Amino acid sequence: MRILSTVQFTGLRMLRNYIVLLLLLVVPILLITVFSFILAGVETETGEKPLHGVVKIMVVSFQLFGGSIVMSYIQHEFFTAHRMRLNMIPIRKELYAFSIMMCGTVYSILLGVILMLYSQFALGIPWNWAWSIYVITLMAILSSIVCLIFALAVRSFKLAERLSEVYGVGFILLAGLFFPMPDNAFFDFMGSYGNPLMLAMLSIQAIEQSNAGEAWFTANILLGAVVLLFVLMLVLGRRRIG
Amino acid sequence: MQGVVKRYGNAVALDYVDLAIYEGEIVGLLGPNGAGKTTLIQTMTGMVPIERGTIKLFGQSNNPFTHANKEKLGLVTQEITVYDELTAKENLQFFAGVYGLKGSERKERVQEALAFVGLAEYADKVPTKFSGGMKRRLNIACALTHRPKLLIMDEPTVGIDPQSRNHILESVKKLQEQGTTILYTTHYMEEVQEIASRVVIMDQGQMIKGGTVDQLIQSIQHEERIHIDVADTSLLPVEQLQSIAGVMHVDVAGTRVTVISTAGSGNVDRILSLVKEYTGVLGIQTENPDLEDVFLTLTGKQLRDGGGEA
Amino acid sequence: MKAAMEPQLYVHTWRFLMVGVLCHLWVFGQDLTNVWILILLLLALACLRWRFALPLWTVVIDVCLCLVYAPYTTIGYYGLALPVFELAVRGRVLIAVLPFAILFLYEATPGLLFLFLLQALFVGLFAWAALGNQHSYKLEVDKQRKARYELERVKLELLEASESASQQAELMERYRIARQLHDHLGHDLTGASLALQAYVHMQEPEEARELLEEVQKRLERSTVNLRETVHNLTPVARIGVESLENVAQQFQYAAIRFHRSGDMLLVSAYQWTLLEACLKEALTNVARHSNATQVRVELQVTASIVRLLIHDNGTMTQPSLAGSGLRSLQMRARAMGGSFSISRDDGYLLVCVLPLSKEGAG
Amino acid sequence: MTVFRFVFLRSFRNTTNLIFLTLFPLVCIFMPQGDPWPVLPYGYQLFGVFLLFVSIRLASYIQVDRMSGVVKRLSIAPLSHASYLSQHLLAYLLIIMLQCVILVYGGVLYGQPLIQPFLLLILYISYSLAALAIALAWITLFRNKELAFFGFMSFVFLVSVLGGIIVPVSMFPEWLARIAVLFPTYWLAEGQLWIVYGNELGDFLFVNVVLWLYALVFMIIGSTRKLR
Repeated sequence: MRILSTVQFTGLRMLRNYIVLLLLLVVPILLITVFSFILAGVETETGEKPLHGVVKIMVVSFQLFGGSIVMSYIQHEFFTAHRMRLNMIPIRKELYAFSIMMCGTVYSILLGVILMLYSQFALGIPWNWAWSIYVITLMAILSSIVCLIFALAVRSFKLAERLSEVYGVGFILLAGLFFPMPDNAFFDFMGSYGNPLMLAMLSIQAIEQSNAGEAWFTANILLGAVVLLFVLMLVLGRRRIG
Repeated sequence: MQGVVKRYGNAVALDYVDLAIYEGEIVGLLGPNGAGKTTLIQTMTGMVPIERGTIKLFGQSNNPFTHANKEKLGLVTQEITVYDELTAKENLQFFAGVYGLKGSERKERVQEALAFVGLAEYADKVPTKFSGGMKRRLNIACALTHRPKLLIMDEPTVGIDPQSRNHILESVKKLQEQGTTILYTTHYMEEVQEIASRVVIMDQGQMIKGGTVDQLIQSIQHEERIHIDVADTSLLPVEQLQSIAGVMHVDVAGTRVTVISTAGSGNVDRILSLVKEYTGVLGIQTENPDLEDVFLTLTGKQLRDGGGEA
Repeated sequence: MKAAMEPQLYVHTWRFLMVGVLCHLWVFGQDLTNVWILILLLLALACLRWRFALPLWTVVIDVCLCLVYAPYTTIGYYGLALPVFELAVRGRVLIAVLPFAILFLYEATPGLLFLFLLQALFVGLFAWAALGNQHSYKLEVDKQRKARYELERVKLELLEASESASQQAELMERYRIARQLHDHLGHDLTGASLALQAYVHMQEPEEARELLEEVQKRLERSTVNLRETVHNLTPVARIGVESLENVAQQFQYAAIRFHRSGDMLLVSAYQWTLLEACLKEALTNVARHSNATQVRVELQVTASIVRLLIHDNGTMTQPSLAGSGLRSLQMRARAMGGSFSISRDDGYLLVCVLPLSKEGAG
Repeated sequence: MTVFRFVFLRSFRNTTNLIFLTLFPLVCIFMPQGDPWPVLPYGYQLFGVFLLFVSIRLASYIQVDRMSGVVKRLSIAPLSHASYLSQHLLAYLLIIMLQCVILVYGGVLYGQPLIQPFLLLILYISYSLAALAIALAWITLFRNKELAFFGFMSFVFLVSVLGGIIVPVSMFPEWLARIAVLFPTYWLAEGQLWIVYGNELGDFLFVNVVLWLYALVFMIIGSTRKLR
């Protein structure tokens, strides 16, 4: 149970990492506040408020970057600064890596929940709590796994960092949030079922329209991706760490 | 410089400081952290303005920091101030270029400086691949390409291996032989003792004492250090040791006890027999005083305790 | 923080604050986008004043800018607060009042504008006074310190003089003792010695007995004389290490341990005075300011130096630098070629080292 | 001009930097046209955000100089601080200008509807001057390179949203639209509007002058010589 005693300190380190707090908590709060000002009075013909969708997609999309916390901690502990020391410590390294991953994921989910709380109570955006948290959890785990795969597969930390940014920004772009994507089969797919961000959004929207079947379907695709990539991560991790 | 006063906020960092450096000297500047050494260097190179007093540089007292005068100044910074992206040679070329050297002259000087610090083989490597000592040497070389008349070295040997340090000290001596005047600040007394022709001790923004190393040691001459290696320090009668007549200071570090005592008092014998009563003695060694002791005797505090920032 | 008390900081902050107010006026006013240029220009000037000490005439630029825009926007009027402030900060009150004339041109309720310009004037004047105060304070402090250092130099010379005087006195005293011994004892002892020599060769028992009596009388007189001379020469006051010990013993505020080593007779009288003063000063400080319970006093005399160390276990550290008493001790120690240092890192630690010299002053 | 030459040497030594500097304008060229907003293709809109990032990357070299103490060393060399700064900024400006040229003339060759490419180039150059100055002022506020960079990132997000690069200002409520004017990014969007719809050259000049003023203000703030 030596691993458990490290969890507390991993958590503390994460809480005191102000850059992460700034980027993943303060910035989104400011951004959704600004958007709520901009889109305050806007309504579509059907009476829907586009603001709700925008805020939700922003909260979910920041989960794409949550994995970079895990990645930087794993890098620090296993490949760069603490590498030698860690080799000397009598703990099971794969368990330690796993605990770091869990911490990072939980932290990322926590930040997401804070954003949800803020948007619900300060801006009045209704959430379906249970389902949204489930989807956000899936997103956070997926993002952690993807970033870990980058960290394990690529030798240079800088490159892994860039790749994780590409993962985040890329899927936001593919979702067509900045500008519409070209209209062909590939981009259509990447703008819907091929894009974790869109899957999450579809799932949340489906549950709000009481379409449980669609909601489960999209969420299960995410879950499938998580399981698949987790296996891949284990294989890679065995090579680099174990 | 004369009667120089410098404040940071309301704190007086330099308090009517007088200091003269003559051509061809190596002046060692000593002082505990926060004594004003760095401020002194900053004022005498014109980095920060002074509030009162005059600074005379190469015989020029009003507006001494002209470009012509700056060309004769060199500074070896405490931090390693080289570009990581550039190779050793390019770094030198850059700093040589800043001092207005061009063409074949610059080429020669760069080669000369590289050879001088013993980095000629590594000319085309980037400093990120260097060891600590090599970085330090490159750092020094960067201040040499323009052949300064007055070279200011701000702790040039922090955190490096003994070999590199010896190399650096040798170079400093060589520079002096070539006619460079050097102001050298450091925490390491033995360095100053080895190379400085004159030592100045600063504290609380004031000059306390100056003179040659020998003069300073003379002033407390009759003291010696006795190092005793013992089997078990926990049994030591430190109180009793301190109460022996002539013992001034007892220090226990690891298995080694260091006693500073009056010389010629026959204390070695007394201390030894006292220690023997309590624990086994593994080795003994006596030492004559050095600058470290001068400082300890004068102020009762260790010069190096903080280390790091000056 | 000390920096928070710098008046210059407030001056800079106020400038940027005023630009902020102008921005606010712009955002909530109805002005055109063009007016934004005026604010940017004023901001640029404020930045320049922050970085460099611009000459005073540059306020003309501010005024011109404001006046050019004044017909189109009220911000032009409000912007005048900046030049008013700059003038007031430099103490040009009369010129600073001039922009108030613009109030007559202003159609809307001038009350608010008037108040705005007025606060600029007052803040400026206040800053002017504060800056002036600070400047003269610094000047005064430097002057006083310099005077003190001069005084100390003079004192140093005086001390050196008194040191040599005391040595002179010592020589004189020796001479006096020598003469007294010579006058009072020499005569009788020589006589006794001569008489004893004569006694050896004496034949007549009667004469010999008389001579012996004579010798006895002379020796008795010498003994009395010697006793008297010594009595007359012995000082009544405690001197040297005794007086130090005495001081230590009479100290009641904390447990004191006095520990000495070496040959105390090597230390000259004038050095004892200083050491005693040091001890007294240190103990007074302990009694007055410290919460120490134990004081350790060490006095070591070696062949070449005497070292006095006073160390207590107090935890109250006072940030104040050497007070006048300590400073004068420091000067006196230096005058004798010694050193004097204090540290408060771990309790209160005072170390005074004086060189001993057999011949002449050190 | 030693400083000037070595700035180039330093910036191009770093390969990721080089890729970052050339690839993005190329990508921007091929981004589609929006309807009805923005008035120019998306790439030309996002390039404004991108320029801010480039600026902070370049300016961070100056920050490294300040933190490592190179500035200290140079301050006792016969080289004034003004010339140190101006040579740096000039070199950076040249690098950025090169990107602008690639973007604008690449777009012309590709056939993007840029209306007045030359004036667009001038607008970009004015804007990049302001962006560089902002980055310079920004790094003077921070001691840590990482913190400065990530802080700037957040700043850029906000400024580009509020300045009307990501969302059109016309959608803003009245009071927010007025606040938007305070941000330099607004003037880039404004200038692009002029490129498409404007006809009076004076208005275009006005936009540029405002950008230059921003550059001036922030450059003054950023020009402090920090010696730790």
